[in-house]
Amino acid sequence: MTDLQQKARELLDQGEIDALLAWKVDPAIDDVRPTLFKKGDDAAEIVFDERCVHNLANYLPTLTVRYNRVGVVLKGCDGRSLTTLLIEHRINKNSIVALAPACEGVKVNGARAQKCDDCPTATSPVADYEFGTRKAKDDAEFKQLERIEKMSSEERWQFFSEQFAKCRRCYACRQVCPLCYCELCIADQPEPRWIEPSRKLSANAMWHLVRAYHLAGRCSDCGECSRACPEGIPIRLLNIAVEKLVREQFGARPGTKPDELPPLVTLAKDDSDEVMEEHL
Amino acid sequence: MARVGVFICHCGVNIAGKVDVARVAEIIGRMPEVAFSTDYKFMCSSPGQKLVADAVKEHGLNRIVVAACSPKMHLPTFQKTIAKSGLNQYLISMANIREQCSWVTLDSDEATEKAIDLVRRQAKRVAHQDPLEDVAVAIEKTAVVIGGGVSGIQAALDIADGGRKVILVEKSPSLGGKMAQLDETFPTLDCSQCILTPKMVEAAQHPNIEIRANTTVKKVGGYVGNFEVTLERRPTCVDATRCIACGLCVTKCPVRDVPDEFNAGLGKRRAIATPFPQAVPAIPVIDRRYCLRLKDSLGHDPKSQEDLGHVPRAKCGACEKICPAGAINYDDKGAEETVKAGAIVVATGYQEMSPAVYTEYGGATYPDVLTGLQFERLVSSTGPTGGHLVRPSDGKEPQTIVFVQCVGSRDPSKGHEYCSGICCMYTAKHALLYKHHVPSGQAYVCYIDVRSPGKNYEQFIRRAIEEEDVRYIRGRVGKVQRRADGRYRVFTEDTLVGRPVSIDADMVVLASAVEPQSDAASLAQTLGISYDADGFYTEAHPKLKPVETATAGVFLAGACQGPKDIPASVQQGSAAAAKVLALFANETLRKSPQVAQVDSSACTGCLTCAYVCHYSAIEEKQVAGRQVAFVVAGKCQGCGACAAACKNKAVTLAQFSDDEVFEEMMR
Amino acid sequence: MSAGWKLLRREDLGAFLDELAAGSELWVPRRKGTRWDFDRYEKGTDTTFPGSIVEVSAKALFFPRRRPIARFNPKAKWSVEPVELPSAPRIVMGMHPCDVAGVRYMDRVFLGNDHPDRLYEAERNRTTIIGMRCSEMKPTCHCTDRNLSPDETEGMDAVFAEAEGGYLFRALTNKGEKLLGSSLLAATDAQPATREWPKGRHLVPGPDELMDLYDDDFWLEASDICLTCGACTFACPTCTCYLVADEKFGDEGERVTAWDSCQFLSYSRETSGHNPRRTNAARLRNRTLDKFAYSFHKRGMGSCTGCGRCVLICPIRRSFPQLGAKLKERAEEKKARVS
Amino acid sequence: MSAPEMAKDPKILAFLCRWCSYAGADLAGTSRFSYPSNVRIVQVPCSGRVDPVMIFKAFVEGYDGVLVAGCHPGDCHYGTGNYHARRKLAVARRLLETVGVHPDRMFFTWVSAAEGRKFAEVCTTFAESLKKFAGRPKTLAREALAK
Repeated sequence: MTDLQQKARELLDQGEIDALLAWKVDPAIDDVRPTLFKKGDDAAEIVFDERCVHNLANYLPTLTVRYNRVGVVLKGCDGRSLTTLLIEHRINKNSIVALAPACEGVKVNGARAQKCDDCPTATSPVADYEFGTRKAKDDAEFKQLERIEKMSSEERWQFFSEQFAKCRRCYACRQVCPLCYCELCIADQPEPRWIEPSRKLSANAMWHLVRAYHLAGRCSDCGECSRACPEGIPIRLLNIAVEKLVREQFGARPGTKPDELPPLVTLAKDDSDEVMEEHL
Repeated sequence: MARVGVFICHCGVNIAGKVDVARVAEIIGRMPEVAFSTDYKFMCSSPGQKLVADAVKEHGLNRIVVAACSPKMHLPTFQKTIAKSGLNQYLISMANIREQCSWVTLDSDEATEKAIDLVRRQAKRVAHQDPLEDVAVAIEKTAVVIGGGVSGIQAALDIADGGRKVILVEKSPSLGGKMAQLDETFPTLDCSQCILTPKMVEAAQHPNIEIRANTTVKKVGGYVGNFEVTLERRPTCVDATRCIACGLCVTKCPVRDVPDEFNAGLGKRRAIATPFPQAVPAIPVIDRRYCLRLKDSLGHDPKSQEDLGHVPRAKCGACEKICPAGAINYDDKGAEETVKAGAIVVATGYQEMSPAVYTEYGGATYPDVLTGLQFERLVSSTGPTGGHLVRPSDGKEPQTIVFVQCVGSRDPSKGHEYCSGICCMYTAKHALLYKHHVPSGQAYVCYIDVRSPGKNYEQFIRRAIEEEDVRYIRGRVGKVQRRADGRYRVFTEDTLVGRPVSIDADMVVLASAVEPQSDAASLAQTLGISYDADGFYTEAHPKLKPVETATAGVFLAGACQGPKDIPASVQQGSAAAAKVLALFANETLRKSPQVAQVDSSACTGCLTCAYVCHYSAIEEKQVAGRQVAFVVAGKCQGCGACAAACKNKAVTLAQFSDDEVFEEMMR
Repeated sequence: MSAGWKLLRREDLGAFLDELAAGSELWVPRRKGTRWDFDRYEKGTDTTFPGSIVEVSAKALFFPRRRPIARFNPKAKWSVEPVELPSAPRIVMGMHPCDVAGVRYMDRVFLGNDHPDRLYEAERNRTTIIGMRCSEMKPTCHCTDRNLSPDETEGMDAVFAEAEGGYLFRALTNKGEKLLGSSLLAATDAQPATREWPKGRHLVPGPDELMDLYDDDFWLEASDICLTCGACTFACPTCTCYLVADEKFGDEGERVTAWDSCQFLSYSRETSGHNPRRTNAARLRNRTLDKFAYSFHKRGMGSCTGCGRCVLICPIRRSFPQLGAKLKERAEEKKARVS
Repeated sequence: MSAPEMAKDPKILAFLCRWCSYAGADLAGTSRFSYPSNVRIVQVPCSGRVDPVMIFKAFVEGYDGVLVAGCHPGDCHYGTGNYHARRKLAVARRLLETVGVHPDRMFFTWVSAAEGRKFAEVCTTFAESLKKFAGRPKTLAREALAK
């Protein structure tokens, strides 16, 4: 039994938690699936490996309503989402117990996920119990951005319009995102119609811009949006484009500091004034 | 269904000269929302307004668009108009087709097309406007006046006489401010303290005035009508409630050589002292930096340690022993209190610029080169020399004296760009005072220009020149050189005859500039008011709102707003008081309905809106078992930061809702 | 109408498709990235047909994601005109039985009442479906548990199947008959291979049994890990929910329908702000019951065709068939308890 | 009724804060500083009220360029609104650039109530710089109505 499984069992047996959210293999699909463990005896079935790609923080707001105390296994990126969820009052810290194994990176469609190269904290910043050694990591390089940055405006639009055109507006990207939790998403609001609901390029582009903007300075780069997209749109590109800016200009690394407000709700009088003056 | 009435103003030829107003009215008239559309020569004239009022009734209009000048100009006018005709005054919108169309567009066809589009947008917008009611806020009818100088005293007295409570906050131990340090005042030469002290006493005895000496403003919360001002009294170690102001403690204090601030550093005082004999309140204060009993217990910075260098370190306690009232309390930690106030008057005055940067004048280094304020103390009967005008260096009467003007004023390179305004007059006064003390002596004034606006000011200057033979030399002084014989050679130029001049003088007086208090900026931030490049507080409008600030309920008086002489400071004190009394004359305060509101059914309770609110106007609230945001209408100033920050648009800013902006921006 | 099979030699497929395309729009499966989708056939492009489901259902061909239904224009007088109905003949070739079953269900939704959906009707009328028998069942396929089979032909105008040396075609309706007149098709006695397909892997309780489980806490538990992302509803060949919106250009504009999903929080949100399906559980239950119970009650036909697209698309690989099976267990338990 | 088409000048949507920039635009008027006629001004109480969603939508609406102006740093009537605005605008610009909206289609700046000339100049310069896009397809712009 791994330390993780051991601790999970302990917490469940001692009634420290009412349920534990982790991963379990389903032979039927020969893959792991997020699973809610209720009995300590099942703890042995918990897996934590490169297949555990899902961001479990997404489930906590609902689960913490159903259960008094929920245990959850978090990767670094999931933990960063959790930080922001705590700051934004989605969850009460007392109602969760965070088990934070050191993440070695995950695989999507058999290949190492791009987000893992850019991951600033392999171990969750919110951690009641840590497993493995917390690795100090360099800042994200956002390699995937480079090819976009090389493009001219025309080429960029060429690229993104093709991507956006595919969008069926199923909003899977919204639903898998722990930080997209609005009561009434702006995309669903009839008056005024900031985002037209039907599937056409301009409306799709509008949706993806607004979505990315609303995650600015909050996105933990868990990459779920890209993974969940049925059309394979590289949605994450927009998020990291913003995160790069947020990091460079506001010195913020969303979710890494549990006591730090997101950069777009704070301000600094000495921010660069370039964005306002560069045309003059 | 909106029935919009559109009224296109010609503004004489200002609009009609460029825009085909008839065409605008005609095309706009075809819009589905528009029930009536017309044009008229002057909409703001009474027939013009009648036209609007009548049309509302005749055509059953429920929304109005007036296409004319900038809303900043006439929106209130038309709001009143439609209110009279029974419409909610906020169901109107103005299309700015003068400032932002006819006046800035060369081609008249383009101007017409633009006007059509501008009006169209407002017609669309207004259809989405909702009737609104002003927000009523209760008023706490107490005023906090910050600063106990003549301006603050005047404001406090006027407000108090108006029957309202005043809390008068003074940083130093006594009221009086700069005026208390002055000897005589121009242009009448009446004794400064003789006219000030009665006012100080009146303030102290006034039933509606509470004085808080040794006190500063630490924090200001709330909003007009309902400020919460946190006051911080520094530790004085003398219990004001017990002290009988007998002054025995002062006589017994062994520390005798503390530089005397009141005498501008010229004289010395004790470690426990009242700043000056007529101080109000007359309660002495222990200076913790110098008191033998306390200095050790304090973490001193090396500098003040040096000051104490030669003082015998002993456990003193002399004042405590002698005090018949047992008022001495070495353990005084100061005190903090929070008072509620409906209005705040800022009267923090100015400080005299240190001439230290003017090394060429020997400012702050040569013993007999004094600042204006030091000279005042030197000739004052309550001053360090008991009113005998002698040189600090050797106690001799100065036979020749040179007054140097504009030291730090009108000098962007070393001092300030602005003119300090009062120096010309007080220098003339100094020259006269000098002649009264030393009739045989000779006074020179080196000036750039003599500025003497104001009643009897110019006559006063003439009197100095003609009756007292004060020599006015036009030119900026280049250098003051200390000679071996202890005299001072002043090098300047007479620009009127265009030759260099040098004067050997026994004393030189520098007319140092008036500048904002060193803590002016931090106080401004505490109060949420703005200040200009020079650091003086900014009035809401330079001409029409001279004592208001951009922050409702905060008013300005005296030199904190800019250099002023006594009459001007007193005027502003009274003006600010009038504003406060006008405000307090209302039972409740009518505030613009432009406030944010939260739709709790859509609110997720993330409180992002609260994080971005500059006024802490957003609080948490439980609605149907969910934590949601809630806007305190009274506190909300309507900036809309919250509305922009709310991702699912649960926050709406009245008058600038997403709906309204959306309709206006759509093509 | 001849009941016999006709053989198309593999090398003639291109020519045959060109013939079909000459007369009308021809839509065939095409591999896009990792999955199959339907695409307009361009003359001369070589084409293959997947032996099992085309991952992206042909639903959108009959019920597009965005459908303008009317145009309005306030200039002068308000005018509202319905859009022109599509009429160009069209062939959709290579739809598998589960996808065709989806169309059959949509027929009931859009046409099975007094006020049929004219746009859908037009799409149907102009379309001839040449269905394809499956040659395999994917792990996610479970049509055999849904009274369907990889050999099912109902709803097709013609059917074809992989065969020795080419494809076997067979007309099922007159519409289909017309398309199989080509000289490239030769009459043959050959029959498509028949196979015994696996059954009973994911049986679901009957509608009434299911309704008995309406208040069961099963839904709560099952929804624990559901993201209610709605990807399944967009992939499902029988999910037909849509919203109506006016898209304005100034005051001009068009009224459109756009796909919606019962999995969205906003779907059931009322103007008052009240939302009868606030919880994931309520939404998951709604979708499941709609597939296996409501559909029977409202349309006399289950609306899960067993295609397994929901499983393929689900970000957490949640398996609806498995869910159904679990429900079965739960129903049995309940029965046991009652008796 | 949709806006009258004017091929001559690029269409600019300007969000101006009420206290500084809108007053600045008024001053441009009273001082008779002319600028291209296709500028459409939307008054907002504070630059901090501008939600990037509005900027995105403006491009979808087919405006050639979007102008946002507020009080200079330190002068915000509401204390800090313009600092919030600056951060939001930086993000908005980065996003739009990333998807291919040319940076020259956005013009964000500070205009005080005293800067009537600056406002007119800003409009003119901006309109000029937008002319180079004439004839090129507008990124993001909404599909035309199928007739």
